[in-house]
Amino acid sequence: MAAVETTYREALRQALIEAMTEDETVFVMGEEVGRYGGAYGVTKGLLEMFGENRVIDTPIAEAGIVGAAVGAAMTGSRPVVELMYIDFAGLTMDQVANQAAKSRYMFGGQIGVPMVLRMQGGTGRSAAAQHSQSLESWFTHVPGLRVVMPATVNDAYHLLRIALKCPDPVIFIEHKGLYVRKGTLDTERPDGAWGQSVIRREGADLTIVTYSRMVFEALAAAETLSAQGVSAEVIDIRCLNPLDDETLIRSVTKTGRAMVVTESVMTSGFAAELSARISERCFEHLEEPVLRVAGEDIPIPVSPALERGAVPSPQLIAETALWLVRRIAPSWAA
Amino acid sequence: MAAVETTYREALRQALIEAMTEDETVFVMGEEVGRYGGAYGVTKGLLEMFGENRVIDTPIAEAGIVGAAVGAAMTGSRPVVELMYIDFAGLTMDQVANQAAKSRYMFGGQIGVPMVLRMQGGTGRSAAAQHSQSLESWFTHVPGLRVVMPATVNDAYHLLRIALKCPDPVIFIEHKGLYVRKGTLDTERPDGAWGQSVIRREGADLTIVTYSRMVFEALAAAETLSAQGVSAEVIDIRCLNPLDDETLIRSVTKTGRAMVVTESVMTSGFAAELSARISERCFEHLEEPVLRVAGEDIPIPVSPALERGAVPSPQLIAETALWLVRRIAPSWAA
Amino acid sequence: MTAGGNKLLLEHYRTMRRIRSFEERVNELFVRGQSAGSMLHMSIGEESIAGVCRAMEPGDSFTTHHRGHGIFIARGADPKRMMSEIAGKSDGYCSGKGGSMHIADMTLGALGANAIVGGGIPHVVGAGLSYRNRRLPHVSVAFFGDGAAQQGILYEAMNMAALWKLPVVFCCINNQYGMGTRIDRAAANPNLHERAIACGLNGLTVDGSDVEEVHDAAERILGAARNGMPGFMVINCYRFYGHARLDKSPYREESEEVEGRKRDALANARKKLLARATADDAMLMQIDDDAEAEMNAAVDHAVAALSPPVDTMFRDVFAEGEPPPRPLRHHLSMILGEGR
Amino acid sequence: MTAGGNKLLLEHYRTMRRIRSFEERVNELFVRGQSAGSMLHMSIGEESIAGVCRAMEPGDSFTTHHRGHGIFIARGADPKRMMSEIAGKSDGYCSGKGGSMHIADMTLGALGANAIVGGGIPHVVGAGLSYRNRRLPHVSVAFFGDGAAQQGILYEAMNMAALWKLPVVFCCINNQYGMGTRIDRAAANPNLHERAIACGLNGLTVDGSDVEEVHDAAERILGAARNGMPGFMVINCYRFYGHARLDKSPYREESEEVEGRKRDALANARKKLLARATADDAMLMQIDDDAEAEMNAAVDHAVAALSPPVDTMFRDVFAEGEPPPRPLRHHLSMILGEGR
Ligand SMILES: Cc1ncc(C[n+]2csc(CCOP(=O)(O)OP(=O)(O)O)c2C)c(N)n1
Ligand SMILES: Cc1ncc(C[n+]2csc(CCOP(=O)(O)OP(=O)(O)O)c2C)c(N)n1
Ligand SMILES: [Mg+2]
Ligand SMILES: [Mg+2]
Repeated sequence: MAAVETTYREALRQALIEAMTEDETVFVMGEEVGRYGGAYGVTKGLLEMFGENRVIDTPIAEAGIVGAAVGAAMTGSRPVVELMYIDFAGLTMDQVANQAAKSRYMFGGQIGVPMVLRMQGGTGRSAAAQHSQSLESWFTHVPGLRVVMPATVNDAYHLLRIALKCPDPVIFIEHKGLYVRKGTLDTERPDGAWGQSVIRREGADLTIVTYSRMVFEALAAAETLSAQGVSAEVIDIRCLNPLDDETLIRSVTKTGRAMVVTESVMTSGFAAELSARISERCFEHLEEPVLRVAGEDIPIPVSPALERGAVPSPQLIAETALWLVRRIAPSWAA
Repeated sequence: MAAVETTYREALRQALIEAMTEDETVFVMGEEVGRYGGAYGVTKGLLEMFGENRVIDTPIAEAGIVGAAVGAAMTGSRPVVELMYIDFAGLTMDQVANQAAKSRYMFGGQIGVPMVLRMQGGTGRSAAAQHSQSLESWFTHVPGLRVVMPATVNDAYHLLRIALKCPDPVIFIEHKGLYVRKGTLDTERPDGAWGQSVIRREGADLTIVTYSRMVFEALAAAETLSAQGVSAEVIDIRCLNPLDDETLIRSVTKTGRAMVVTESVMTSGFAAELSARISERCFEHLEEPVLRVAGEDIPIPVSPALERGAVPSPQLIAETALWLVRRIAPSWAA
Repeated sequence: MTAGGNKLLLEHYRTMRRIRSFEERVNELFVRGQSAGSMLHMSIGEESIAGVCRAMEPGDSFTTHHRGHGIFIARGADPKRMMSEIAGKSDGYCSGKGGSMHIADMTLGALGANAIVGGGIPHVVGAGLSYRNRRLPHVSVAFFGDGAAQQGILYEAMNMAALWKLPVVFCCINNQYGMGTRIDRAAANPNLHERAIACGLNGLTVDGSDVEEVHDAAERILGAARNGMPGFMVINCYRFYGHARLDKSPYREESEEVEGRKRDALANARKKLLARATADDAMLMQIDDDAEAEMNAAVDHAVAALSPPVDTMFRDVFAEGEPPPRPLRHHLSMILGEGR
Repeated sequence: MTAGGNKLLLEHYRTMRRIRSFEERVNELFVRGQSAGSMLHMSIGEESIAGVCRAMEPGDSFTTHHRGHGIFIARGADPKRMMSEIAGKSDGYCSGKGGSMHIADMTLGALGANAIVGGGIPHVVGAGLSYRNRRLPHVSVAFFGDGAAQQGILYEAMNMAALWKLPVVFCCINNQYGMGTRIDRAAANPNLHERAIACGLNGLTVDGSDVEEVHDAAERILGAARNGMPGFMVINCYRFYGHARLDKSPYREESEEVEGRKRDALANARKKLLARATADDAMLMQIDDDAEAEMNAAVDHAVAALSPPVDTMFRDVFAEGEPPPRPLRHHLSMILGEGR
């Protein structure tokens, strides 16, 4: 099939449909995934196509739902749970971290838990403090989980397809601001292998490492920077854990400067892991410290102006990059 | 009162007793805190002293318990919840991160949640994957929480006393391996101010930054190192968030080399945050990359030999430090 | 007829009318592009919660779910500050930090609205502990939906309340739907109060189209709770419109909606008042007009109010006087700035 | 008398005797300093769960709590591999990674023991979904304690099981205590099966001192579950000894313990067998001796077994063939080593 223009939402939907068609053991469960079609429309039409046994509307009981998925995965099924908002993860962390993630290990390899836990996070809808978080680092801190965060339409499709073949639990984090984003889907050509970091734009002066929605903010910043003669390499890591750090290291070894961009709050966020790894491995090549441009260390406020201010913007990324590369201090650095 | 020799457990107990005597609004709740005296004996005797209304044995319902504490804190009480094991945090993360931590913010400053959530973590008892974790970085990633991890007997007392006066929720993490540890308690003289990092041993060649039980492993390593002519400065950060990074930065600026030691698994652990901060601020003074010596990225196995191997030992710390400072590769670095 | 009699019914009517008008104006705020986001959950069809709120005393506290506007109005909150908050404005109840789903007013015992389904439920157990320990005569009421009744934390909270005989009431507003899922597709036993009884509480279900019945039941349930018998009451009603502003409820039959909207506590109260000759048409129209005017003014107020200055985002993470979070730009300046 | 008759009771006796001997030997393993840690929860007093296990069919699955040794024995697990696992040895069921609280045996449908109270309960719902979707005739049974019945997740799981009519059974072993807390201080309504009924399940409580009764009830409950009516059964029994190895139960009265230990399904079965002349003393002593010998051999086996090589700690984090975690020493070598 040739490449087509479609949306992130449609790409996810197509991946689910194909996986469910191919593999009878795949089923979808979660709040409002059936009749409602999913809070963000990803599972629209699936109920009609696959019936009530494979597209299961659940009660509002996140811990129980994830727990049920764990049991289903242990008994030959391949459940896909939609958690609606990553903000609800707190209700499920026991089932995710103590059950799904550790079962294979605790039981000495006897029991696998091949399930996919889909959820979406991030800001942009004035959804306030309990519906706007970016909590990926809770998951990356749990051995036994694979954590994936697609940015592009093509990745949304391909990474979900692969996640649905993975023998271990996959935390699949979408971004609420990306569902309507258009892009090219080529079902034959993934952006990169599973687990591989991908260079989205080549550059020579600094490396910007990021993922999910921030890939586009970083690319926009890179565009601005290029107009000012600064050439930024933008890397989309896609799979946070396990992380393909070799690609980052090669890039930073070349550019000598690195900036990590995340929407999640800075303290103990995944930006810290990326920063630490780059500093560890590229020490001798770094001209400047690895910078973190991350969300403010605050809950997300509802006011649109405050919400926008709480996470990195292309302008902030570009200004900071210019500072890093050219030592041009931005207006706000008095 | 003069300084006395006592245990970490007794110091905690004394802090609770004094706070409850001083402040009528303080009460303790949790599984087995009353008749049983606490799974690790910290609340022994409190039921007899303060009665059933202030020492509340709860059903096994972690989410509900923490939620009840949130409500109590909102209505003029100052609850201390004992969570028994940090491994059960997954059941409570919604109440901790979405409720306790965010209430003040979401409600525009109207509502404070002055509660203390005590729990213990770490390895050392062959308690396996669901009773041996070090999950502090889940909490340090949540704006609105104070995260405290005492290592010494004196800190156990003083930090808990201050936590019980803090207007915001405090996550107070003890270590199962420290309860019986002896040390000096001087109720007049804290090891340092609330929020301040403390230098436990001065040194010139490298800075070891750590907290909780690993302070003692680092000190043991420093002893070994000193016999080999390497002088290590050991810093106990005590309060993880907010973090007094100035003390670390001054030290690393002086020594030029830094190692961060944690028991928690490396990926996305608090070691990453410490590493990133030191690299950011001490870039020009660093002779070598900041190293992380952390727990292996695996669940904790039950076999005592495997368990020991899964977390840093004094020997590993010392060997790695020697490598870092003297470029003497350890036996395992083939 | 009921305890307070016809005068009380008129009071209920006024409260319910104000709630409905408020919700209709929230809708308008959205249409005018002035609301902070679209996560606006209107409580039209649930106005008889006014009966529960009327049974509460000063000093009593409550938590609400995401669909709490009506409860705040009924407990005496200021519609202007509510509307401002819904618009994300500076003079809103939460200084523009919370929005529609997080209104709170400590002066009214409003411990806050919650956007986590079930999130606010256990808080009343703790409030009950505070009251018991300090020998205060208050009750704490948790308001939540039928959907929330499938969350495990409700059972943990109910058990603790019953075990410790706390002055606590769980009030389940059964509007028949959790988003697109009807109660019979969410609960194996939709008679939710039976579960509460089995957990050791005082449980009942009341017809939400009759505010007097709701009020009577609430008086009983709250009274018992004040005396150490925690209660659970279900208000049976119907969600007249979509789940949130953008939902058009395509998952329900037109006919069901038509039937459902007949369970209208406001219309019923009006009918009763006229039948009992407690009020005439003119009097009721005056009440209606007053409510409309009040809520229109709230919208105008909110539209004119200022957005919070961007710097206020760093306030209220911790208490005043505690070290605030370090802004990113400050952090970057420490790394790259002159003094580095 | 019961379905299978006296022959079946003899079978139950043998199983229960083997469980008790196993647990007594676990204790010995600890005393010999050979157990991995002290978090050893013995199921002495709960042997009549043998009746539930006997009602299960090949292909049925189950999850257990931290006190699951007896259930594994009753379902046919190998005591040697269990004891080795409890000792943290390489040939244990989990290669020395899990220990007493995490035994599992996929070949027996044992989906694993759980050290999180309530943690394994929802898994049976998912197993039920698997069986329903693949049209398999199996039932999945969750075993847990009375303490776990206060965890919210049980209510979430029960509701889903009932809503979807899954082949699932919740089996609550009510040994009257969760650590030091007696059921009446943990549950406002200690008749736990009533809660299950209110959630829409088939619920009952059975006397755990009579294994035949337990077995009969289990046959009914499992049979109904297989036909789409999920069940909840409480086995009323008594925890003869402390919560875990080091607990001496100072929080209970001596007299209560003496009474409680009279609820002994093993002693009762023996009495009945003799009374019915199904077996004589010699025959029962032979069974006892066989069990002792078997379990002694298991201890000897475990003591002699090898500890796992330290490197095996990196195995089983992910499936074979997937990239394993990077060991710390490897990571450090990449940073400081020659090739850096
Ligand atoms: C923990 C959690 N799960 C899911 C959601 C998404 N959600 C918001 S409202 C809602 C339905 C709630 O139904 P109900 O409790 O009946 O309240 P209603 O909306 O009918 O007032 C859902 C599923 C959420 N906000 N929080
Ligand atoms: C989530 C969780 N909370 C608390 C504990 C600590 N704990 C272990 S066993 C236990 C008591 C459990 O009682 P019950 O469910 O009756 O099982 P029993 O021990 O009596 O077999 C407790 C509180 C735990 N392991 N997990
Ligand atoms: Mg509803
Ligand atoms: Mg028990």
